[in-house]
Amino acid sequence: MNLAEFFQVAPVAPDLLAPSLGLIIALPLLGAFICGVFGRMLGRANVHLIACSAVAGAFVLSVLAFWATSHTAPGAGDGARRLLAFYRNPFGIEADFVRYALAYDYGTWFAVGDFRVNFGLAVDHLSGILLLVITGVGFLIHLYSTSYMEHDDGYWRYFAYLNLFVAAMLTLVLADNLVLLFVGWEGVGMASYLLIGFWYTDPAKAWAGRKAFVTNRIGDFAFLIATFLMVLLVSAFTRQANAGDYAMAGSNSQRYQAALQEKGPLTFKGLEKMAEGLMDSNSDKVDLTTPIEAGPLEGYTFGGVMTAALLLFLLGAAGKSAQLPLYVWLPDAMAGPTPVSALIHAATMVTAGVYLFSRMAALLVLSPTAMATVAIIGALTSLLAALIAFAQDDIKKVLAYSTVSQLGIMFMGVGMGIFWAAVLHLVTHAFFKACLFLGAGSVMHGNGDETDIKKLGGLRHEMKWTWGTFLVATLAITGIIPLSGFFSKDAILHGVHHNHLEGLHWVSSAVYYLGLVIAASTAFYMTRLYLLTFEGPRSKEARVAHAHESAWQMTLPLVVLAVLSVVAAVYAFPLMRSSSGQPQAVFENFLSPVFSAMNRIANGAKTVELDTSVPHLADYVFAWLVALSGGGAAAFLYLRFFPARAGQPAPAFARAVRRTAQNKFYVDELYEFIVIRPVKFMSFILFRVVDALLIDTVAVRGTAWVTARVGSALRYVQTGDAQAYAAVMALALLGGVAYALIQVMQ
Amino acid sequence: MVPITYYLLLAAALFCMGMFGVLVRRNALVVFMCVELMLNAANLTFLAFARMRGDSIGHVSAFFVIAVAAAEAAIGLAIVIAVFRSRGSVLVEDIRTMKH
Amino acid sequence: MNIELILFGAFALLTLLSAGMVIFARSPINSAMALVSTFFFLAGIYVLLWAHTVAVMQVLVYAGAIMVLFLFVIMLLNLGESPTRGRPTLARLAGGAATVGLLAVLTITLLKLPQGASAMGPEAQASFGTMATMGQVIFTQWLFPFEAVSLLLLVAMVGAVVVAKSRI
Amino acid sequence: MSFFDTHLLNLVVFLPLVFAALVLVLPGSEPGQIRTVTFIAMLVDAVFGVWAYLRYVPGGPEFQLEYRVPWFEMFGTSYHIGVDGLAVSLLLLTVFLGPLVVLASTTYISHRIKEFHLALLVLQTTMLGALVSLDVLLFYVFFEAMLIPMYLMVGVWGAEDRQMAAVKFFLYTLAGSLLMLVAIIAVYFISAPAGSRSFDYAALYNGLLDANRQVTACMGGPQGACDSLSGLARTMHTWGPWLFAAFALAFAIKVPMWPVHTWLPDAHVQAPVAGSMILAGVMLKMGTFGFWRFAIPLFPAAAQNARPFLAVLSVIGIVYGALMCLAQRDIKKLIAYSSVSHLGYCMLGILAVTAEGATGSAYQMLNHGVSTGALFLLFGFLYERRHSRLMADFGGIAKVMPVFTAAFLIITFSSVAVPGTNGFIGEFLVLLGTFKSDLGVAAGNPHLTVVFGAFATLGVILGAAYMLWMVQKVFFGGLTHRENQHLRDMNLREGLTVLPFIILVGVMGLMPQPFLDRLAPSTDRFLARARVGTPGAPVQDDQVRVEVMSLPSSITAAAPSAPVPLAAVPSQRQ
Repeated sequence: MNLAEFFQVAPVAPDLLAPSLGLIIALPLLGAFICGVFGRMLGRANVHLIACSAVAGAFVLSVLAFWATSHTAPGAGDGARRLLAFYRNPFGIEADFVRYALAYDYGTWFAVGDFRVNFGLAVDHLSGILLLVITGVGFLIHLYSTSYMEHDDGYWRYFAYLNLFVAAMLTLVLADNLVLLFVGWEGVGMASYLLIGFWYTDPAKAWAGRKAFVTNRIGDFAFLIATFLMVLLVSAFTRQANAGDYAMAGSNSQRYQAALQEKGPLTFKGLEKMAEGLMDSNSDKVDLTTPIEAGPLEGYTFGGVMTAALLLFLLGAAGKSAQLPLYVWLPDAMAGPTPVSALIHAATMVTAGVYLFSRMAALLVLSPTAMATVAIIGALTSLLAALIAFAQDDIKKVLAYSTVSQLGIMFMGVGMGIFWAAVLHLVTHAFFKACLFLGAGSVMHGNGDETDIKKLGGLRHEMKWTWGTFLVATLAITGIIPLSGFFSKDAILHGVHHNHLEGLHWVSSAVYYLGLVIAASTAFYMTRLYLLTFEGPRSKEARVAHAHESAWQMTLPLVVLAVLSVVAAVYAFPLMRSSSGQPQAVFENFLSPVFSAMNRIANGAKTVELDTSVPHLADYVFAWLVALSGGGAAAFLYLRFFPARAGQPAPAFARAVRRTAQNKFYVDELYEFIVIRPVKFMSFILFRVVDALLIDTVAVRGTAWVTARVGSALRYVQTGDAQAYAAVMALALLGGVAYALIQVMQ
Repeated sequence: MVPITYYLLLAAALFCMGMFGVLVRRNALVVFMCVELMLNAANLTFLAFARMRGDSIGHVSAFFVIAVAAAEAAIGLAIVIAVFRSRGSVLVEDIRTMKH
Repeated sequence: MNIELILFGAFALLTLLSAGMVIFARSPINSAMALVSTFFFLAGIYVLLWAHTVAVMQVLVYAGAIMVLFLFVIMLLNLGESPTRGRPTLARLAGGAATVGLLAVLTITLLKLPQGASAMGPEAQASFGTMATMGQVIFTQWLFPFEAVSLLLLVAMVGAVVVAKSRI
Repeated sequence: MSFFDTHLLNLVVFLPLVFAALVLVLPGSEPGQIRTVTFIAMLVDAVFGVWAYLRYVPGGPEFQLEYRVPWFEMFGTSYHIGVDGLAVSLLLLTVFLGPLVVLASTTYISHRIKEFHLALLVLQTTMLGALVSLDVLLFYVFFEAMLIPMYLMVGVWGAEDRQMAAVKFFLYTLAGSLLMLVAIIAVYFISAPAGSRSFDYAALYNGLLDANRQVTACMGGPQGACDSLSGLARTMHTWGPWLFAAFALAFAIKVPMWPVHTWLPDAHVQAPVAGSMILAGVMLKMGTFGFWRFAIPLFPAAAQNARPFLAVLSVIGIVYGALMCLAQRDIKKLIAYSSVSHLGYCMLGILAVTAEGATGSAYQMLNHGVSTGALFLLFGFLYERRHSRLMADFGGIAKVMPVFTAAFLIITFSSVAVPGTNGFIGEFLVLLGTFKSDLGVAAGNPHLTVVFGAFATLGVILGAAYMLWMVQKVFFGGLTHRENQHLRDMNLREGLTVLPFIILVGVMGLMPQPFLDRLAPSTDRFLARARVGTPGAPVQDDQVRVEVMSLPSSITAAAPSAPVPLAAVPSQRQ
């Protein structure tokens, strides 16, 4: 039996596996609980064992789940095989099956009125591949950490947090509705807050954690509003849609309503169906230009609201995935332990935004505006980060900015509708960036926690394994054939170049050429990083004379990741045939069931022309040259040029540019001045003036004061002369009687 | 027979005179006497209405009023004595302890 | 022009006169005396109202007990003529005015009242206002208030003693 | 038809009072004994409270576990208690806090221990009574009686500046509730003709219902349609807004809404740990509960008109409270202002008049009780050790108090509504409800709804900002102060006090449905009653009319002087 068939028979059938999907999350959660509560009694070794085995178990389950997503059984005759991995889409018509996927609904989380959220988990090829990345890379990094944190007595907290993070990330990926996804979304934010501030005794580190969390919260703010808009959209859709719309969506009113009752309005499948229903056709009533009739959004068009919601989601994704304008937290997040940076701030959490948009691709393609914004934001972020990375001397900072830059590239892909490539780049990036970070960690570990690349150098002889793997990863990220990075990045650029957004054709070319610049500069700063760290002579100011190679727990993950970042390239090879028969990249073919709805909408709504051609050899060569040029420039500068003219002062403008870049173009300072200071100032003023002065002193104490004054004024009436009082009573009596008399008269 | 109104008018006059006395006289004892006058006016009214309605509730009320008046006089006069002991005067304007 | 009306007129006139004396007499003794006569004439009016029992009580309790008390106190404190008339303070003027106004108002009201004639059958007239009927009422329906009042009197007695006793 | 069918609530309410009598006879020289007795009292009460909570049938009649006997019949009032979903949930919260409060004060209170525990027990009874009473006069009595023990608690066992805080708290809240008393009496007089008047909630509500409907109808109608109103409807049209204002002010002060919130920081800062816990945990809810039970249902039309205004105040409260927190140097004050922000969510949810909003608001009441109560509790431990409330005096104490820090962090996350904790459910539902609500329409432009929602959502950011800021200042960084270097971590007693809170945070965050199910029926009825005020909203009478057990006729027939054997009064339900 050949490879394909091997993959087609899963050891555990989908229907058997589905109910235990929850275990994938539960295992790390349990590990986190045990490590966190009993960690100190258990001791180091046990904690290591528990934490690692928890993630390992999750990994095994993920493999099974991933495998089960393409489980088939021998079909009727002629060797054709029948797919068993599918479930009925509750939002579709009777015969509407979600293929290559398994799902399980653990029932209600909370339900109020006609709103409901379920603990619904789903694995399809998209989330499956991410499961593998998270648990796989996660496991490697746990393993790595066992050695990296061997001298830290906060190990139990560390592993508890790490497990917690993995659990949250898995929730994010497995969730089949927006709210549950949001749980993971915030959960990873929380975990990263804890891990960045892991060495809390250093105020700067604690502050970095807080900065990360609050910045993420700004994104979550947008995310929440977008979610609520989605709810409103769904209700408006169900109110206004007619049979035609439902037919367009491949559903019908009763089924859709019933599914809403049972699953809640925020499940991805339901949103997909709504997106399909919003496509324009002659028979239907609702399309993107239809105004909403009732409710808070009365008068706005569906398309408009959709765009607004997607832009808000973009802000949310920008917070999580460190894009403009919220990328500032990521570089500071490097305050955390290096394995954390590798896992959270390179491989998994920061890619959540890309995952979110791929998950909601069907909605995204409805709004060219939103797509263009996503792409442009991605491109600009990527460029900015690359430029900043030029001038950073802290090895982790460089990697951080390169992460931001790579994420930008993924956003470019997502924005231009080449989702599969973006996801592929996500995967490959997870491999080589994790490898780079771990390598950096290994370097620091071997050099007394030295992070300044100026003070390193010449490590290739002392840390062979680290050097080799680092080199591979560097080549991968710079995009050198035949490594994975090259193909994924090139796939994105190719797609960006050939996809066209309705009415916004200029975007594709603009983003494409920006992308080339980015590719070149990536090559430049990565080569620089590599050269200064490993090549050349050992620096004079090095902390330790001779770096020592790290233990196997650290080198093994490096090797595995390096290998992976090589072989992952296979995914991008056009080995498959698409339904229409032309060659198709493996990964594109692999993800096609996930993005089928997106494709339908893109072709139906005509909002974006998707190009399915595969790059020609010329494109490859061109991209390769770009990468080489960048790398070559760096090589020339740092091997020949600077060493040659060492000691001579650099020209003023160069120093000015360098300083600006080094100070990250003063973006943090800018935010400090336009956001943080004003808020603090305002709160202070409000407290002193409004609260303390106006309300409390003037209003409250003022009332008391007036009362007191009136009282002491009235004291003078109090003569103490009984007869005077009696006289008053008499007058009152007279008045009363007179009044009564008048009343009687009428 | 005499119309009730006359009795009532008489009672009103008596009451007002009593009140006048209470309000203008300085001697606490006389003030007390005027209070008695007012009480009697009230009694008179009771009786007049009793006569008109022909039931004896009015009489009973008057009876109680008298009893209460007795008690009131006893206590009042006792107070007057006490005050006189402490201040040597029974003039109301000399008794202004209510001020403080 | 019947005898009853004449009697009423006479008693009313005398009552008001003596009441006036109570108010305007300069020495408390005279006031007290005038008060006694007021009570007597009022008793007469009560009789006219067929309230024999009350009339009797009026004479006994008021003219008898209470006035004796007053006189006793006056003697005890041997208050003579008050040397000066009190200055007409604002309070007094106001009080006087109020009284006069009240009188006016009441008069107007009363004059507007319908002339209510007595509505009693002869057998009712026979027993009306007699000791028997009052006893009937007091000791059945009004028993509780009656007891309360007796208690009140007791308290008053004790109180008077406590308040008035000189600390010698 | 057992004893508990009729008397369970009586038991829950008056058990603390009974034990208070017991404590009264204990010698004051035996603090341990007094504490134990009080603790047992609260524990037993908690057991019965939980039982009552479980006995409440979500599908059943609106008010359950009812009990009613005559009381001042000449006023037409009766001693009438019973719980609906919201009340029983808040009751659960109250009895839950009870024992923990006692535990929390074990070492905190060092003088006048007997009096303190007496105050605690009495306070418990009054709060529970206010929650369960279905007779408005009875409610008012409990509502006011609550002030006295709390006043003592702040004024006697408070911090340095306690007198001022206590007086401020007392007068502030009293001012509002006296206005409410006037309004209650007015309602009593207008709601029914002389003779058939009653203070009973059902009687008042049903008496006003038709008038409210007419008022609403004419408000929906053309200009000047309301001039044709007559009788009660006319009265309601003229005076309804004022009466509503009186109720609303009383409850708004209790909540507290911006701008009548300034008593809260002082009271919280000065109060002892127990006082702060109860104040935040239960007392503030009396305000929202009052809006939910009385102010809005009794005057739906006026409420409808006031909704946008009140909603603006709530949103201001949310953002403003959060900003205040950023300006504080005093930890307790910060937590107090965070309460203002959280209660803003509760009010907004109620005013949204959507299923999500109202349920979320009710749930947020519980959450706030748990998380803020726990925050005060934890800070109380810190204050016992260090006797300072200033952030500047702390810093880096995570090093010396790891367990304490962990607990504090968990509660903090619940307070900033991280998903998975209880806070998230409430906040999410409230915000969702706001977005779905017709607040915008009420305010004149449907799109304003989104503005309300967006501003309210700002609280999500600010909440994280100030809480984490405080956490960092207090727990992280280096151990700068020498006094802090020998702080001991939580002992067993303290740990056991915090544990229930932490468990509840998780449970209410992951499986809220059992709680929500009990809230749902009250929510539906509240919505229907509030919608009576919305012109054109289809509301059937049977949805809104209040059905309660009637006074047993045999009793009402008897002469007022005839003594009534309480146990002899049968309950009409069961």
